[in-house]
Amino acid sequence: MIEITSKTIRTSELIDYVKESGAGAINVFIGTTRNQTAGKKVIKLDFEAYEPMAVKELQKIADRAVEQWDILSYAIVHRVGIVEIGEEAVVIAVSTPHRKDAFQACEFIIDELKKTVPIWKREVFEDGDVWVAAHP
Amino acid sequence: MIEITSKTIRTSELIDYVKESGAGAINVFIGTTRNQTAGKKVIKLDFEAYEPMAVKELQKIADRAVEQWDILSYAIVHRVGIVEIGEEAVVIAVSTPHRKDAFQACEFIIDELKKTVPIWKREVFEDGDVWVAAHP
Amino acid sequence: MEISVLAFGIARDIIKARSVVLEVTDGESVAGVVARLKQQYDGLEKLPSVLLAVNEEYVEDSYVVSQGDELAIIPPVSGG
Amino acid sequence: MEISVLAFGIARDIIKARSVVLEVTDGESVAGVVARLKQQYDGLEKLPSVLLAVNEEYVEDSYVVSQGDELAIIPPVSGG
Repeated sequence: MIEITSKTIRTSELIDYVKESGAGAINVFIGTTRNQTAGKKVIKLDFEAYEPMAVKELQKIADRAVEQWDILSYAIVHRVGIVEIGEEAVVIAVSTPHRKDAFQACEFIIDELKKTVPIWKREVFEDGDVWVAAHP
Repeated sequence: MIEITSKTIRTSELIDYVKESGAGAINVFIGTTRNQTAGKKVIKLDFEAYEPMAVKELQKIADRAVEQWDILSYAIVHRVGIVEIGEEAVVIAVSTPHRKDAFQACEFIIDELKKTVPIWKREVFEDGDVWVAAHP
Repeated sequence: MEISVLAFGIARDIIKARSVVLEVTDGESVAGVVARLKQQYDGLEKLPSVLLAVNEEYVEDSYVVSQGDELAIIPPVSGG
Repeated sequence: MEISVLAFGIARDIIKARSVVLEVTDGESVAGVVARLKQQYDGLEKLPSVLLAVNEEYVEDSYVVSQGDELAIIPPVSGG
């Protein structure tokens, strides 16, 4: 399951989604909104996506993961719009027969997501805002 | 938080427990009961623990993890008694400022748990049962 | 031919629009379009990277743009 | 002195009891106690490993058992 959503991500529903009777391991990565970056107070985050392309790129990443590891099921959900401090910006859940695969596949997916998926994060401070990674 | 329990593990409560406003990442490992092992159908699992020692050993592992990685909060819960297929036998949740630490610390904890913590798993088949790892 | 280019994130802020219409010559490559956008819009050049997606896919610099392609400026991504 | 030893997992099945009382001589080490348990209970020796915990901690083989210690046979663990 791959989804871009403007609603609160329900992690427990994603875990239930990837549960399989043949699964011995589930690894879940949750990216949450931090209250500070490099010591500066963050008020909230705002995510923008080129949605149809983001879904396609996520699918490519998932397909590559499925080729490399013994994956029974996966769920990748990224939020767009305003995300308050402490809320989930991204949740990835992967179920596998054995745990090593679950850890590796889940980390691969979030690492690749950050490299190629057209989603942009704007950090909102008390005195302004900035698009992350846009400044060398 | 470290706990040995005979009740169903509520993963979402553990995730809520480790959530911190300074956390950018949460990694969760869920060990579930597989319906087969080496091709043989498993009916259910039965876990036994030397409980006070298991808690002490888990605490040592958590302390070592906290020394090695930048951990904001952690929760380690292992179930004892009968665990049905698909149910959680163990759940580990770790929150950190950055994701790499969350993955590494969570994997370290489950790897070490399997090596040193005095908990024993009995696999129950249709035609008998076996203590896992007890046979060379 | 005229072709519209979508802009996201900081690229949208720089261009001050969600999309912009460009005059593209026959046989022009994606690299050419990007170079022209950088000339036209101060600030795009200062970004660590500016990619152009065509029809919701990353393409090689040599890809030749044709009528009906959906172009999009992809500034450095920062999801997750 | 007499000292009771807890048994878990397959060790409990082999010993057929949750605990067993052993006669331990003064100055006897954990290694000695384990060796004696293996002699006494067929099957313990066949396990890939048999450790003895003292007061809920793993100890060195050379640890000398004293009155009041809580001993426990730890067969190969398989949690998780």
